[in-house]
Amino acid sequence: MFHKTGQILSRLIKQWSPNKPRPAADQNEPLSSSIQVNLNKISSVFANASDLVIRQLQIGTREQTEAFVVYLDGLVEKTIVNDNILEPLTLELRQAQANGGVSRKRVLALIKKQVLSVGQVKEATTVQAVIDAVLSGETVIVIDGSAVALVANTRGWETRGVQEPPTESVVRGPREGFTETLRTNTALLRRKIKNINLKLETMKIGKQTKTDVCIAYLKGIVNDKLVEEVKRRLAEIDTDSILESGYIEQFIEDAPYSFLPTVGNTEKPDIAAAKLLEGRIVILTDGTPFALTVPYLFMEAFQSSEDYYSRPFYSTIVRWIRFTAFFLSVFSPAIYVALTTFHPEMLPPALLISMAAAREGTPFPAIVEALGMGVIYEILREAGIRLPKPIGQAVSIVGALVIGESAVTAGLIGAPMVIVISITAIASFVVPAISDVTAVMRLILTVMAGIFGQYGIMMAVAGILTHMVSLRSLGVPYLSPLAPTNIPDLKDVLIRAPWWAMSTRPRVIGWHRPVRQKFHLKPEPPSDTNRDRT
Amino acid sequence: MLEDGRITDRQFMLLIIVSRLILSLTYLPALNSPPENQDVWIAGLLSFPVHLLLAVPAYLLAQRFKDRSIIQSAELILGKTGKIIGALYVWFFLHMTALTLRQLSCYLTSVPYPETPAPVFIIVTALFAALAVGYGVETICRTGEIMTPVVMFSIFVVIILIAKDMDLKALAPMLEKGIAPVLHGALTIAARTVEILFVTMLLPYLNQPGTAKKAMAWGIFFFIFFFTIITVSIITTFDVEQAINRTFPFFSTVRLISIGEFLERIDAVHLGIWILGLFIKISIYYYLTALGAAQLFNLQDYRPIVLPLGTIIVSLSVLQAENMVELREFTSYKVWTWYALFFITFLPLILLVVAVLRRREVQAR
Amino acid sequence: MVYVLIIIFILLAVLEIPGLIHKKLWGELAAVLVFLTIGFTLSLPLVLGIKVPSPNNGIKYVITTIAQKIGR
Amino acid sequence: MKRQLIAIFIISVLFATSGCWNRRELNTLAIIMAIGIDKAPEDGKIKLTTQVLKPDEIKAPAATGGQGSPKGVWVLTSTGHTIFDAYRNATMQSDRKLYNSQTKVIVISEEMARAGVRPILDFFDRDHELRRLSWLLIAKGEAKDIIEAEHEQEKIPAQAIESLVTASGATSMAVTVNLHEFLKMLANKATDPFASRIEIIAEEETEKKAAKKPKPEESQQNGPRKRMRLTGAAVFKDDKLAGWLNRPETRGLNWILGKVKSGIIIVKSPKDENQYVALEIIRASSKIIPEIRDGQVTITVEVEEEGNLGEQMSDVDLTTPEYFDSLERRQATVIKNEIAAVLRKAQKEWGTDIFGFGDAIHRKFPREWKKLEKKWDTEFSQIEVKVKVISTLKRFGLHTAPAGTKRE
Repeated sequence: MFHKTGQILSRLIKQWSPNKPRPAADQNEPLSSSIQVNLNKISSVFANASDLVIRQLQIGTREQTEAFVVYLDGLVEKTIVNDNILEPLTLELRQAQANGGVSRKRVLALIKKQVLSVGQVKEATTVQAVIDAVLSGETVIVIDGSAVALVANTRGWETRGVQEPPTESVVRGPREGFTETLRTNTALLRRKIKNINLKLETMKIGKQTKTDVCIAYLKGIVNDKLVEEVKRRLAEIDTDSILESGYIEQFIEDAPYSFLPTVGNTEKPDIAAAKLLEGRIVILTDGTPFALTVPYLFMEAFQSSEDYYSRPFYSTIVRWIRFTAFFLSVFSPAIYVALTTFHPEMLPPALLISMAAAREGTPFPAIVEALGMGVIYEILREAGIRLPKPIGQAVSIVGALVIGESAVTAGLIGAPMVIVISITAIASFVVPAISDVTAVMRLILTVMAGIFGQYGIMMAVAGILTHMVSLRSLGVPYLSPLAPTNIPDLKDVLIRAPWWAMSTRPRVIGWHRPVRQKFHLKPEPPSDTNRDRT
Repeated sequence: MLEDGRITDRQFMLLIIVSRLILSLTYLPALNSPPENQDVWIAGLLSFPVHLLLAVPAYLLAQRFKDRSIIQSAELILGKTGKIIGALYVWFFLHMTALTLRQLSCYLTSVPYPETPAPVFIIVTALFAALAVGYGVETICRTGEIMTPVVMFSIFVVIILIAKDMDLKALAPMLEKGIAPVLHGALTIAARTVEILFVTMLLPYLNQPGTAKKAMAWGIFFFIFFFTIITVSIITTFDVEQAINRTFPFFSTVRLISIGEFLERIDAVHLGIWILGLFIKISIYYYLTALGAAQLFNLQDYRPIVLPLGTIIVSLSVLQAENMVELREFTSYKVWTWYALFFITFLPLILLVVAVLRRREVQAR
Repeated sequence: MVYVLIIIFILLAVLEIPGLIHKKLWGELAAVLVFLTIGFTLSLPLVLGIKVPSPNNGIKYVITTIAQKIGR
Repeated sequence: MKRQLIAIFIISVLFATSGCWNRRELNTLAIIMAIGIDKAPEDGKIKLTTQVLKPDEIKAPAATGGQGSPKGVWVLTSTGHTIFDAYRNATMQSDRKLYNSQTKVIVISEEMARAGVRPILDFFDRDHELRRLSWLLIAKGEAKDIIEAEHEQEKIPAQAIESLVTASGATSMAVTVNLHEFLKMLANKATDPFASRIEIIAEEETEKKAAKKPKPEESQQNGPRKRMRLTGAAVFKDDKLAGWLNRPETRGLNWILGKVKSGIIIVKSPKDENQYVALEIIRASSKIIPEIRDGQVTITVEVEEEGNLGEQMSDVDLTTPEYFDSLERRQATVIKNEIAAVLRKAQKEWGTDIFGFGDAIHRKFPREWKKLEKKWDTEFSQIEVKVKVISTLKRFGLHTAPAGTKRE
């Protein structure tokens, strides 16, 4: 099965490989055995590339052979090029020849096997291969009289180190985050899952950018059909550029018209590893620390990695806090509008009296207040995010003062509305993964509440709910395990069961091999007889 | 295949519960049916065997033609005449949808929105239901799967909160009028369970058709359980004399909830849950109408006719009755029981008998 | 109101029909047209304020007469 | 795509058509807190007095300081042929629509109640805004006076009335009947309803003179300040007011119904007949047991009461077995007397079954009840009612001998 998949994959990769769609003959042609021809070709292809370095040298003493080394400055590790390629080529080869003498024909094999002290050396036979290698930071050695060039892996460029991701900071748990470098990211994953079943298949997407995209999955746990489906969808992307994982997300998601995300993302390798171990697929993209995870279910937004690192009781409470916050953030303006303008009879008397007192003399209807305040809040938020931190704080202070204090004292809006919007805002930060979703839902609900009150809210809920249950992420129902209900899976949704009780993977995803660990792993304290009696 | 969705037996059960139960949360015509006194809840309990009895023909018919709905199997059994029976069923589902919509709008315009014209609610609800119907039976069932537990939970909460106002003495004396009116009441309650027909329409989409019998029985059981506690709570809080006078008995009960000054006026929550539950009921009947019509005309897809059918449903719903008195009259046990019984039991029985006589079975497939 | 009704029905027709013609689903097209016509004929009198007898009255009549006959 | 189009269409239609059907902003409502119903001077008309909330006054309590506490409510009076009519007529005086859902108190005047309350109460049960949880009170005198009366502690007098009713459990000398319970009793074939009785007592002149800081404006304008007080219960025959129960009689009613929650029973000290002993009621329950023997109906009312010695004014130590027994007996006698008083009034004077005796017979003897039902009105006055009081004293507080007693 997997073998077959591999075949399909390689066929697919061949299909995408950028030389196929491009008919330009000169790039596909094999290298010439004349070094001059090769040199001309390469330098003409890279015309005007000021970062290109072509180092011409003569190697050997007795029979001097023309050769050149080509690489892109900045993409290579200079010390490797100098110490492990240029120095051996110029010095050690001379010694080798001095000792025995090497024929011109064997010089290539000699260099590859004896001279180059670089980890990974490949051979390239076409001009295009040479160009691709150079572009991805490798060093190419072309020798006169040989139609085969040597490609040494010397990749090494300025990268950001592994840091704590700002979007998903934790109190307990690993603090490392993905970086912009694909290789680092795969290494981070490998370090979490030291298993040959962790497959990392790389493909290049983007006609111009040729971005490396890596599909990671755990063979044996993942549903193979899902992997094929992901590959098929990735294969269909035929675009100029992939600069961020968001590009890919929008090309492969199931419901492009929906405001709900069907592809998840994370910046933390431990989360990615956990998703892999649940049978999900992680898509790493070069150039961004954000990894995509599919299939993505709605309930994942309420799970945080820290839930699993801390003990289950508080995690369960926190999970319910998140649900509550989500509902507050989605419903509170709508309910406020509905209650004050349509159903005052449903407010408890004491509350109604104080609400009526607060609403006294405010000029706008509640729905206008709610929508207006919502917009102002979004403006403030946006202003705060993009600005440098100190200014951002100033903006939020001014905003809070203007809205919270002045507007109420001036009698422009009622104080309860400010409270409602503040609750909404704060609550939407509790579930950051879907804060955009809550904003959209909130808008829909508030508008409907303004038109129809409670009935409008309920109709909007019905619409949103039917929409949500109709969605699928890679064939997995979006709202599972709630609908269709899968009671064993609720152990990680409604509660967070202790680890020893989570013996099965989420069945909708990891049905292939559902058992994660032995049952009956509950720790038993030693019985009295073993206890140290003092 | 018109519909490629698959539903589980749990979804099927919950669908029956919510669809049958949800209108009992407002209208509860059982209180005005015989025995018309405090024995209504006994009638509810006794209706369980009656339910099962009434469901037998429909169930056997569905089992006999596992891959066909009643509309298709009627055609198979009776040929051209079967088309007429199929059309009758499409009409019945259409009528159910229109009637339910009308009942929704009637409640909404009676209590929370007296000044809003009723057609507004009918149109808006029908539009949203059309959205759900377009998504297919899977979506409706899944929505039901989420909402039904909420409905059931809310009933429990209401019962717990109203418990201090309940006076169980109101249930005495039991069987005041003897057993006969109670049995009549059981029949009227069972005859309102049009949801029995779900098995004839949705059995082909159950992922385990064998469990349909169990799911249906459990669904009816749960319905009766909740029906009983609802009627008991109404009768014990209002006494019989007041209870049978209520237009919306259970809502009146919910409005009485008042615990320590702060936990009161929770009818908004209840109203919301009721609207959602009713939305599911409307969606499923709307869906059955569209599906049935598509099967009747041998269409390949039911989705194009959803909105055109919606126009019929909406206008039928508006002209359903001149006023609420007429609506109440029509849905009372005197009329509705026999009308529903005709479709639930009588027609399936005829079809079944003919099918047995003519030995039509699944062989045609 | 009549204009709104007509606009709604035209809109529905525009939404449904071209796709069906494109896919050559003639059966569906016929059904859509039939249902739209029924819907229009039912809703037009409602909008115009003409009373349409409810089908419920007929059902009620049939059932009560049968019940009376059986009761006798 | 089609769906999106439809959704956009729906929303735009909704926007276009959503007039302000049921829109009512909070600041366009006149929130009614209490309603008083009187007979209007015009023939057959009803005078409605409503207490409407003034949110502005509630909002800023300290802002208007110095001029005494501003009134939190506004009292509106209107007339109409029916209650609903009177409501709508009130809207002509108020700039806002009268809004009924928060009404806490419904006060009906004595005159109105004597004429029958069923026609009045229809509106309150039919209207969707009002809940059946409003308290129903019968005013001795005009209901308007009650609604207009102010309260020192509460800005909203309706809240004060509500608190009076809900706090009446401390004495159990008033009944707490809301619309729901009243209508339940009214609808019951056997039972006759009762309701709280409220009246105005003018503050005595002497008391006012004694006050050191008379508030000039108020006292001059309003004359003697009015206070409201719960004074027992109003008893109905069917829907017509039959008469009043005073406070001990009301507690008698509560004993029979098992609704006594707390209260003080005053007995004479067994040692010194001039001094009083206060016994606190801790809990009480009752049973109504109907019996039919040879067509003869007997009702047994079993009251169980448990009390504490709460206070005594004599100077002997009453915490001895003998005294305690005697106190228990005296306690039982007081309870019996209270019950007997109310029974006499209800049975002999008015013939109203406010105790639910008929209902109890109905539940226990449904067959016999069928015969009894028609003549229950006359039968009720004839039936024998046995009262059994089991009354106990349990505790005596933190000291035994009276406070400050010297040991001999």
